[in-house]
Amino acid sequence: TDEGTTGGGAAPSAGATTIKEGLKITFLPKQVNNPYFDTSDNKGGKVAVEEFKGVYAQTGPSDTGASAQVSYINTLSQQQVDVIVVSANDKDAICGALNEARQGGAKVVTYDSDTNPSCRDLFINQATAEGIAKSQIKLISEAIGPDGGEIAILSATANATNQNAWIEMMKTELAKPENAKLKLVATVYGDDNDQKSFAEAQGLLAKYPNLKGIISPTTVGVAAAARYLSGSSYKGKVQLTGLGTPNQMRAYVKDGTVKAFALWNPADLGYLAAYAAGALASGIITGKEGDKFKAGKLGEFTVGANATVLLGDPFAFNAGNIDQFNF
Amino acid sequence: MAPLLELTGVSKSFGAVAALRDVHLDLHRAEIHGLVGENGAGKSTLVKILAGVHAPDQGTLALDGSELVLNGPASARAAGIAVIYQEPTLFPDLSVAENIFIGRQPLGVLRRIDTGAMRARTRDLFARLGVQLDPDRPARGLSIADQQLVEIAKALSFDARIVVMDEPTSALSGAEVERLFSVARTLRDAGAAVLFISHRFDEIFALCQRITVLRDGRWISTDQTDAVTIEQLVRRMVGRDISSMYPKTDATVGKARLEVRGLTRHGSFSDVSFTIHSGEIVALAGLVGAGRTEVIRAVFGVDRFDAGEVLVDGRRLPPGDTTAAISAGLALVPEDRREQGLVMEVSVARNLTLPRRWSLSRLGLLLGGAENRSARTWADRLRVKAGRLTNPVSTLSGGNQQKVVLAKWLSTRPGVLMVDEPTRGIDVATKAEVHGLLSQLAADGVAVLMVSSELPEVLGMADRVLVMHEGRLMADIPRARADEESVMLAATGQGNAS
Amino acid sequence: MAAQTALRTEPATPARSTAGARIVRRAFVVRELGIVLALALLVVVTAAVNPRFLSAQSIKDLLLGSTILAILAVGQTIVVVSRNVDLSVGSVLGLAAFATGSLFVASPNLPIPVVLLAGVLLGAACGAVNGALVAAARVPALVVTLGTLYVFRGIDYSWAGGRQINAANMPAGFLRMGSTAILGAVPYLALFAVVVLVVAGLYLSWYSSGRDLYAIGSNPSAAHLAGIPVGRRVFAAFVVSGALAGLAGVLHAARFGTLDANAGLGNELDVIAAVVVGGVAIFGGSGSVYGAAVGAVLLTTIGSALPVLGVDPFWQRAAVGALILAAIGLDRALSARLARRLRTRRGGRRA
Amino acid sequence: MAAQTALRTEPATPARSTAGARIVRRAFVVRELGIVLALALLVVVTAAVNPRFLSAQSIKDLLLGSTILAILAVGQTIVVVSRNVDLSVGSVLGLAAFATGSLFVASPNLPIPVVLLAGVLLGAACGAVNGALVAAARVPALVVTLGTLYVFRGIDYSWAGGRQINAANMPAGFLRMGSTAILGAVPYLALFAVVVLVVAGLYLSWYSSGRDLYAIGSNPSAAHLAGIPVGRRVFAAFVVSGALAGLAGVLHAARFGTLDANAGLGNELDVIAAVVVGGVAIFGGSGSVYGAAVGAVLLTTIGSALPVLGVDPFWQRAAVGALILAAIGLDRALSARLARRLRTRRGGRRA
Ligand SMILES: Nc1ncnc2c1ncn2[C@@H]1O[C@H](COP(=O)(O)OP(=O)(O)OP(=O)(O)O)[C@@H](O)[C@H]1O
Ligand SMILES: Nc1ncnc2c1ncn2[C@@H]1O[C@H](COP(=O)(O)OP(=O)(O)OP(=O)(O)O)[C@@H](O)[C@H]1O
Ligand SMILES: [Mg+2]
Ligand SMILES: [Mg+2]
Repeated sequence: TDEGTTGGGAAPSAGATTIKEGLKITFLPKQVNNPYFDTSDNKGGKVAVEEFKGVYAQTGPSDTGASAQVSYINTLSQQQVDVIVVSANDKDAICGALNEARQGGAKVVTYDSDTNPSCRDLFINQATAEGIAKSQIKLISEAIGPDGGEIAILSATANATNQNAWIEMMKTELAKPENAKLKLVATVYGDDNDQKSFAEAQGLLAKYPNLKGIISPTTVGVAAAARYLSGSSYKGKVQLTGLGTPNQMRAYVKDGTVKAFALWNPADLGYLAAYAAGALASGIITGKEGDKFKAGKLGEFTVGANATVLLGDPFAFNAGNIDQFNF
Repeated sequence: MAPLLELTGVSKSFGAVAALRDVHLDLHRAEIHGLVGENGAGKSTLVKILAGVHAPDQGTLALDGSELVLNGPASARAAGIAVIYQEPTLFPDLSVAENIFIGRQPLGVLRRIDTGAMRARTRDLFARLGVQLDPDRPARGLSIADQQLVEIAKALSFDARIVVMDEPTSALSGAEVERLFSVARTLRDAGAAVLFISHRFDEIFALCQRITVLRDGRWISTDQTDAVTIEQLVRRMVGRDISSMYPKTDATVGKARLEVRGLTRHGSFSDVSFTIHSGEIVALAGLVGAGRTEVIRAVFGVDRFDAGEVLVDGRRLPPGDTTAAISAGLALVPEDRREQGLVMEVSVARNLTLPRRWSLSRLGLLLGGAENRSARTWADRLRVKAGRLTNPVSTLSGGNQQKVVLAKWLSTRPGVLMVDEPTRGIDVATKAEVHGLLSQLAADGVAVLMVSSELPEVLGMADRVLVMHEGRLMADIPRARADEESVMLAATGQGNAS
Repeated sequence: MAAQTALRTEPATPARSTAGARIVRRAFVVRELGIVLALALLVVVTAAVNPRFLSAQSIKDLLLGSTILAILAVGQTIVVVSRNVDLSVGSVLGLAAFATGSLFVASPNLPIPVVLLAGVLLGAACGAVNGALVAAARVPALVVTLGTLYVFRGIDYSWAGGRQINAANMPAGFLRMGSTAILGAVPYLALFAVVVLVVAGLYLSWYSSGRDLYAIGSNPSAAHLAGIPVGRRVFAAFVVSGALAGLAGVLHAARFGTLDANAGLGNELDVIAAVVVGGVAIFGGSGSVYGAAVGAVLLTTIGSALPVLGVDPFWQRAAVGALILAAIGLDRALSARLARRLRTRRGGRRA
Repeated sequence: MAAQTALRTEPATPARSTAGARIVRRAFVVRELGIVLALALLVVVTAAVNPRFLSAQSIKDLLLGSTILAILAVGQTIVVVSRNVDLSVGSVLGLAAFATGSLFVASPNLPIPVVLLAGVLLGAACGAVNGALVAAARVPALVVTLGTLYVFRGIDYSWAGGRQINAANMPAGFLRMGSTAILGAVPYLALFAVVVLVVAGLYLSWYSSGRDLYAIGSNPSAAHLAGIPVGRRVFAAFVVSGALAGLAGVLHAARFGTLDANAGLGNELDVIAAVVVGGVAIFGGSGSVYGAAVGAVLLTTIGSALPVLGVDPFWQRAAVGALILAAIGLDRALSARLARRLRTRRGGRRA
């Protein structure tokens, strides 16, 4: 890559309106061998960076160890990239390295999974806990029908902060009168592992004979549960929804195991993160509340409290629209 | 004066096996005391009681007239008892010096190990024994004889008042044995008591002042050495007479079965050539470490060699392939039965039939019946004392284990049988039996190559004696001309008898 | 020979092999019975709490869940019995599973047997690498397979990259194989496990090359001197273990439908746990594939039963650990009893 | 006998001791030198590609990253040398890390030494469980610690529940200990590792009870006969390994600031990999803590160097695996040479 063009990228002129060309923007996902990040970075972020003629790259560890990202961040700051777009494996473990990078002149944008706000310039939030909880409850209640019944949640790990926040919001949502007929009987953890999730789904159905629906707000969990239901006698009798990707769920939507499920579009998330990164490095925004910037085909976004930009509400996929998506 | 150490009414059972029953033994100061008995008579069990390894079920030990309770090998050491075990107990990864001083290394400042002192003391010990070993080399790779010498050095290093030696000479040849004897006599003259166990009567009579006989775990007799004869001892040990010691029958020598030409393994032996014919017993003699074991291991394909070739019945054996050697009719009874001869957790029957799995199976399918029948035949022929043939072979006594190894290989009906120290640790009755068996095999046309460090055995059994010295074949002496002197001269590299 | 005939007059050692054999055999039966009983107890208690635990669907799920672990446990037993260990099975499974998916992506109409064969061959190739290193370099298998655990997983990672292969990419027939049952509650996949188990069990006890593995595990150098081609047998054991891990990989693909580079990650310890719980001696020489397979079923059942019993799911791991420790205790107790019995019988004869 | 006196005239054993010591020592030095060289090569090549790889910050990160693994590797070496293995270290680390966090949550003003001590004691208690089971029940350590791996992690899970303890719950001084450096590039945490390493190294080579561990690993039954209190020594080795894992847990808490029940999950294989790469014989009797520590640094450095070298991150695992296999090759070559030398030396006497 061309070293010469980027020297000034780190010192933005205040009040600029267009994104500079030649910005070096590197995505650092939690894990490179993960289809979700493959989509967000290589199908979203890359497209955006090329639109504003920046230099795109993606790198990262192949496992999700808490400190695995540190040496990547150090390398990136050594390479003098303009913006590091990172999804943090650990809220604190990479803080030191990120701050070093920022002192070296790089901007830091987090997406998907945030760090401590003090270690980054901007966080691109894919969805609010409230938005996710609302959509999940809505989908399960539509799938089960007006009579309601018992439902259960199949989560990722017991410690996952975002999962726990979503589950709390779902409980709040269930407490509302319009959802009075839905009764949450259990929350189990599949550890984002196919086999464990599969076994947990199985356990739920063995334990709760009257179970009517399962919500699995994690891509691994929902695919495993769908796979289990599709091959069992519960197919069609027990409803399933959750957060999943269209490719993963296509077979199960088509065979009737799953009526609808939700997700933000990870490609849009990467796309937005890239534009936010470009805007930040060009001085269009600084990260303070109320800053506005244009994100290509997605339109205009406003920076909210805590230097956070929200992508929007999750999108519901069903048999009617699933074939339009490929990620 | 009370005896230095006195055992009174000692009994020891393993489960319901009474290894020792009401045994009495007293060791006096400045005495070498011999202990003899058949395989499984309980000698090693007695040793282990003295060593604190086993606690007696009944009976007491008294040291200097006051009762002695041992609760572990450490307390036996503290009481001044040093033991050479029947099976070497070395640490292959540690240096020879550390092997000798482990657990009680000379300490320097801050209780730090003083390696210099340790090395110097090891060198002194080796000088006393006339051993040429580097104190800093690891014990890994030492021959059994060298291991035994290190064990002896270890026992000496204690300056113990009581030294127990469980078959210390079984792996040694003449020179080492003689040196061990002079050390034992020095110990005795300094006032120590030595308990000496051996299956070789010449040694017992040469060394000991008194001799105790055990049979089936019972004390039979204790006599002054000059008050008994070998015949009396043997009768007490086995409860009957042994007809002949070396039942060598003259065999007709047939065609060449095994030819070894120019066999060389760098650093071990070089240019070894010999031929063995059917019907003859050839002894391979030499001092410890002469390389005899290595030669026959290489012939059998266990170890590789650098030059030369091995032919069986005129056909060349592929090197390093034991399976091919076995199917060509070779058999090897190794010297180290625990390490190499037996599959310890597996039943006696399985061990007996191990090399013949193929001939006992149909299409690779092994059926228990044939296996057990054959095992029983051979166990009977060698009079293996085993509770059940289906018991793990680890439950047998040392001598009986040796018989299992022997039977295992005899049962393959080999054309060429190589035996390495075939009677090491075997009692007198079984020894005669093994000799008879070898003789019988030769008469049946088998070519037998016998590595032995026991000169009487070599002279008594061999039709021809090959003598090795420091990795080279020095002499090929026919039976008629073989005597102690000619063999020893060749073994020490002085005479070139042929 | 005179000496011999004279000696022969002593009562020849009476070889009452049958009685002794019975004791030893009984001890093994007891060992396996112990774990079968533990399994039965678990099932009965769970079913008492929730009768649906014994429904056809639930039993099918249990069997399905055990299949892959059981197949891996059989392969592992073959290796462990020969005093080796194969830590790389999880990685081999992952590689074979991803290969299966990739094959279907490349040519969706491939017949299932071809894919099965491909998975098995790939696994066998990985096993051959392990076997060659262990047998030729004579390095402890623990170290070799720890190395190949990383290597095979690394290959899997760089092959899969970030890709994921989904149910939609695989033919419906193949996926059906992973979820349907015959005879109501016996899933197809479990039939694979049963066939593998029976073949391996018969091979190890009836065939001389199978027995060789026990001899090797008991005393490798004695086995070598006895003319057993130790290297070749150990090599073969690793190839078989690899091939079974490959088969397990294909079945994993059929069962889970979603494949990425993480399939089977960390499985190796579970497999060893199953083998140990099933009574196979970790340093070789004894144990049966049946025990190991029951061990696999028991571990899987615990995973399914605890939630039904309402036990906090956090305790599941602790329960697996407790089971391993209990298995240790049982083995200790049994082998102590066996030793006592054998000695008593001996003594009886002597006295 | 005449022949024997003749024998005696041979020159009495010449002072070849130093030569023998030299050969053996050289073999070990070569072994450890090999891995130090590999490390140096990696650093030099990486620094040539990107000089900032040798910046103070980068070196600090490297040392920080190696510290925890190195401490675990030292503990593991002590256990492995005595022919045992401790698979539970990852779980013990996790437990101690979570305990640290919980202590601070309960009383935020606890002095750091108290917390360190608490972590070490908790780890030692876990180690005592392992040691008691291995030494008293005489069960292979692989099996025992596989069991306690699950048990300790299970306890951790059910203690932590879904909770997470964050940096905000821990005093700033404690967190500073986990990230600051003295002398520019040497982080505080690394000092812990250095002290642990030196103390353990001296203990194992200078003290009688340390040498006992090598003797036990070399030949356990001979060690018993030699009066070495085998059970007590093995027990102590496990306690030390547990205590060091506990220490590593506290340091983990200081370094990462975020604690949940998954800290150290799966670490055990990395630790064993470091030990093996460092030249410790997996079946006991030989190896040094220095080698193991360098092994830990090498494994960590690979993880940091590959991205700098621009190697596809997917290959990182494969590189670790390749390193293990290379270490095996080196060990083989060296021990073959050593054996040849020992043989030749005797041969030399005869020729
Ligand atoms: N640990 C043990 N467990 C069970 N039986 C044992 C044990 N040790 C020895 N025995 C049995 O005790 C008896 C005496 O054995 P011991 O080793 O003392 O014989 P020995 O006289 O030394 O024989 P050898 O000359 O063959 O060495 C044998 O029957 C042996 O099988
Ligand atoms: N596996 C081995 N590795 C290294 N050195 C060995 C090995 N086996 C034997 N040696 C050495 O080779 C030399 C020859 O030993 P070998 O056992 O062949 O002698 P031997 O004549 O059979 O004597 P012994 O009476 O001890 O059986 C010895 O010095 C021994 O230390
Ligand atoms: Mg004995
Ligand atoms: Mg020999």
